[in-house]
Amino acid sequence: MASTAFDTHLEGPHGAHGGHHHPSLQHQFDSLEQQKESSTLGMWMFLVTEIMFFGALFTAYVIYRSLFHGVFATASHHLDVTLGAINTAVLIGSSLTMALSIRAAQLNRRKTIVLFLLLTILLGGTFLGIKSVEYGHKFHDHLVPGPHFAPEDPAIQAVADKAQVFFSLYFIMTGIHALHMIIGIGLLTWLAIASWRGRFDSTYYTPLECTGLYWHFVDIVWIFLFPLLYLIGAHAR
Amino acid sequence: MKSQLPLFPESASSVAPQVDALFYAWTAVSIFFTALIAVLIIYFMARYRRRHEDEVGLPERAPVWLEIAWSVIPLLIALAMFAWGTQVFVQIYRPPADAVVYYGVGKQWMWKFQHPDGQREINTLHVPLGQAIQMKLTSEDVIHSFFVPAFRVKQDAVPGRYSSVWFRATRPGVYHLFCAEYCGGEHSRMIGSVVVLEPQQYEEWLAGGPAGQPLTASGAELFQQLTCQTCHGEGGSGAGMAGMAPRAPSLVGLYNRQVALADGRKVVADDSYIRESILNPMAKVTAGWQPIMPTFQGQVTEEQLTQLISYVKSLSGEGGAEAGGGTAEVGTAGGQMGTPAPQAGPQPQ
Amino acid sequence: MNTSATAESIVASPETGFERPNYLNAEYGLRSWLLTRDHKRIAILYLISVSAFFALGGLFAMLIRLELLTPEGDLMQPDTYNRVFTMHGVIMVFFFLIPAIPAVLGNFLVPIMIGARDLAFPRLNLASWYIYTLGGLFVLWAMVNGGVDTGWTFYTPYSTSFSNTHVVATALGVFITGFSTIFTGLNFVVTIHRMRAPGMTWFRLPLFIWSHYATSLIILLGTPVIAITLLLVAAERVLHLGIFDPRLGGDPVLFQHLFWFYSHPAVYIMILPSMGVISELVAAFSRKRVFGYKVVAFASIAIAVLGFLVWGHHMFVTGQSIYAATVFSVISMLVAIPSAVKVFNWTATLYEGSVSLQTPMLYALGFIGLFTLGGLTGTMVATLGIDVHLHDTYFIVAHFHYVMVGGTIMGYLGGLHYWWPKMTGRLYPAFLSRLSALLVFVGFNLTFFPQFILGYLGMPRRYWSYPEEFQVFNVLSSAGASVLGVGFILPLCYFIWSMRYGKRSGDNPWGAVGLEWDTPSPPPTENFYTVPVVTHGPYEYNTQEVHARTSHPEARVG
Amino acid sequence: MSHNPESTLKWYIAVFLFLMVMTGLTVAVAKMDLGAMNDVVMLVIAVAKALAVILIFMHVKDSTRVTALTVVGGFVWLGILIFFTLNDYLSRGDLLLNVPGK
Repeated sequence: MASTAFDTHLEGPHGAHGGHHHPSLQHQFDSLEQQKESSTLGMWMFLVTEIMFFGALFTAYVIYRSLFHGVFATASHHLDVTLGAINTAVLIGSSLTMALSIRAAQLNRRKTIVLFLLLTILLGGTFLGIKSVEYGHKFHDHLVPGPHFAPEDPAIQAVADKAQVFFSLYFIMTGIHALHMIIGIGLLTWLAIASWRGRFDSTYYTPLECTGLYWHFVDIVWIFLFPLLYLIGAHAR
Repeated sequence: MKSQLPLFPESASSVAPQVDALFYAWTAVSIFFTALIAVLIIYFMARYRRRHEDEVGLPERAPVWLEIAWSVIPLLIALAMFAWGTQVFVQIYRPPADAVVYYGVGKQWMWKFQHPDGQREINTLHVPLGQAIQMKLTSEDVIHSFFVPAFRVKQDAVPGRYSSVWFRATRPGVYHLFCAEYCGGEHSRMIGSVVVLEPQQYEEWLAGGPAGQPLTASGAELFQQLTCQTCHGEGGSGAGMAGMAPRAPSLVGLYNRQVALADGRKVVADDSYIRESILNPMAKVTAGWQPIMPTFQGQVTEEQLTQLISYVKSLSGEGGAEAGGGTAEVGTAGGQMGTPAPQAGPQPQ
Repeated sequence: MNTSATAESIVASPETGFERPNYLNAEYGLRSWLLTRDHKRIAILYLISVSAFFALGGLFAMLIRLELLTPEGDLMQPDTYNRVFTMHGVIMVFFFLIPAIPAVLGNFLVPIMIGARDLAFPRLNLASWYIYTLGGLFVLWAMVNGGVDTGWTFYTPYSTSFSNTHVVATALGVFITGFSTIFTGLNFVVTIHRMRAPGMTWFRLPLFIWSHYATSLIILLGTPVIAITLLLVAAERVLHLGIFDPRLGGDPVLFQHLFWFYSHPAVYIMILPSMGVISELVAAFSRKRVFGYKVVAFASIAIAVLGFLVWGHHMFVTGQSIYAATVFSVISMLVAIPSAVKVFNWTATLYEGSVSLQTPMLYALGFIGLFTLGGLTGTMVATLGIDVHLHDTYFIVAHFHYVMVGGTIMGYLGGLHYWWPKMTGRLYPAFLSRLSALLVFVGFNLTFFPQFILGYLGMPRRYWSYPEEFQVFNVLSSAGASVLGVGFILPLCYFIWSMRYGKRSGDNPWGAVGLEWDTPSPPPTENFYTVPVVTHGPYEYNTQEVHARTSHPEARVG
Repeated sequence: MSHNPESTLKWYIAVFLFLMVMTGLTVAVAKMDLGAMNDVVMLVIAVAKALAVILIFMHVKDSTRVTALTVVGGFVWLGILIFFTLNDYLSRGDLLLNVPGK
């Protein structure tokens, strides 16, 4: 967030506190507070679009779940509840460390910010690692929809077509979720570097706050994906 | 030769006059409001034109009653039209009791029709005058739409399920049949005609065509060919073969009844359900029965499916049971919940 | 404030030829434009690219009308024709109608009208233009390499399993462009919430701002749905995932639900900003407050909300359940009411006004007429019993062109003519511009009114050849299209001409009120020399003020 | 948001523990056969978890009304999409069609 020096620009009547600007205040804003409020509101607006983005997938899920009730439960047996639960815990932990890094910024503890950001990245990476192991199993078991869909389980074979719809939803939902995680890790890496350089303190940590909102949102998506994909058939196993 | 400058479409079905009445009523409303706005604008334009450069308008006076009036009056008109339109809509789609079922299958880029007595046609559909005809439509590939402007009916043919619309032709003649849903390259050539004949001529036309047999008869043959009776019993009676316990529910009286499924839900056994149960038996297993039926996907064509459905339907007498008529015990009727079905009995075929 | 005094001193009269510093001469060179973060310059970038896409879409429209001159398909092959109408739809809907008013006029005016220096996120704004361009490149690539033939609606399973054309590239292009729209909408919402000048309360906002606020909400809530839906189509083609595939038991009608959840509100993304423009024009050229200001403002919000609950009226004959169709039909009737109320309020604004028929006002009055007809035929086709017959016929084509061309393009051109002096500081020729307004109105009606009759007669849309009895109306329609084409080319010529040779307009050629007219034309980079303090609502006209405001009466247009 | 770092820390830890416990609970309940109640319990737990994250980790508890309204609006719109689409599918049996008319 390079600040733009607009030396000629005029102060609004409510904009001029003291004679100097905070280096992170952008020219179109009158105050850091206005800037922060705008950024968080903007981030929330973006998250609303994300809700609808994933929402369309959840809608497709709800429709097909209602149409192919039993098939979804059967197909769900092939997802690993243990790995899914571990991943849920990992992601919840990463949300905690994310929140703590913002708290560290509020307390002006530069190194703690970096520490918690690195922890968040680590946990995010762990999640993706476990996820890729799960994907590997699906490939190995020929459960990837398309011409190579060839499950060995006779229960799935009997409903092969509709099970493909389930696995299509599984891959597209978790895949887009994982893509969001990867983008999030990229953002966190950039934040960690910027924090190390001392860009953030209790007066200005808006990028941390916004990335935090994004990261928690990705966590929430998983909070719904986990039961809807992994747990629907657990009792009939 | 049709008129070179027609303003009104031909009208040749029992619903057409009703649709037209609704259309003209709406047209009148539209003309009234458009003219009202136009006249007001032109009058205000002239009456209040700017006379010198510094002139400004008078302060606004916006009486609340006016705002309310011009919100409520259009609302009432729109709701009245909605009620009228819905009533016409339900008539277009709800077939009368005496409707005869014809099947239509859309395919890039042609229409294939089957008459109840087995006669088949491509792109031309002969129908008897005055007879209510229910079209059950599906598609082999993409979405098509069955559209006969003179009848004012239209229904998409969606792959994977049946949709339905009905009409009763009121004037003999030849009418356009269009595919109204864009379906690819030759979409605009997927046109044909509906030929409305006097009943007697229709009989003659049928007799003149290649001999077919009724859909139900073809369905019954197919039922034997595919050895459905091994599990569903002779004639779909649900009786077990050669003294064995029955392996599948009876099909008698099934059509249009509610079926309890193994996962606790209830569905109505309509055309789409029966079609799905043949192609994808595991999707909706009847409560109390083992999921042992094999799929017939790829073994039966869309046309054969309609024959099988006609046959199953015929097992329930005229038109089948009324939907929702009681939570039918079809699922358990012949099903002896207590009798354990063979776990992995020899499967037919 | 010392800088303020400097600013006053450099206000020079246009007659001296000395150009005041403004956003156009603040920096020079291509680089200064391509890397700008000034919302006004980004608006100009959008103006150029949107106009280019409009021209391209128009070219395809001309090819369609040429082919339909005769019943036989003689100009091109059916496959070519299918690509032509698809490209026409895709380009016009996603690359012209949706961005036109928000990204050009909205970008330019939203910050100025609320008294802000810029949008809340200037870099995001620039990024949105680049994303738009990138999405456009995908579609252009697809076009050059043979195009796409699914229709702009991308209905499955044709688009997923049967079409052999560049569906993926086009879908991705639309997907990408969706983000540019989202960024613009997001910027507007935050800016309107957080960046208003002191004293600019919600009910002192011009109606242009209200309608852009409502539009932005639709953009934020709707666009992601079509983005993911088109992504699913692409995934189904490339990765063989099967969400909508009927061979796997998937339901192609689900695609239609998701598609229209966005694409119906998208119609309001196109029309609401145009309604905002019309409110401004009617007020300025009647010199009167818009009749029932609050009603019109809330009508925009009501349209935005109700507009999300009616998408199923595109699916009355697709095998949707009768019950669902009934629900969608009745809500469609409700959404007609706020639209009707707006039309009545604009008409009533003329009453006791001081009506001046300058070019922008001609477009505004044309809009009211065409939109009335478009809206009324819309309620006709929302009536279940009629829609069965009219669905997918030329009646629908005529209806949505009345709303989109008659609504959006009239509003866009009207707004462009109104704010052109603000954007460039120049005037355009009065006679030619009035002539073009007239040509557009006449040409438009000649093109699309016959299509209502064609549709009622039963001519299906997307037909490359048609039965002979439809020819007369098709010829009329094609003739009208050529008039319409001339009407569109004229402004292009005189706008370009005026940038260099047009008379200087002064700051406020219309004697209009509004914050944008309180700042110089063209405005300085920071929009205002001093931050405005707002003390009253919009559209407050009184004689002295108008006299004081109006710049250079001798240079006034018309 | 609350500017007392001590109290935020307590809240964060509490939410973290709540989320972990709820994750365990949802897995445990899923392994019991409760019929249709399985889905209900699963969704109630997921909504509770999401609420905790939104209110505490995402600071909506201490944010402006506009932000809160934005969040609610987003979910309401998702509800609209699901409700009206499901409305079609659940009434698809075309019961009305199978009842012969006059």
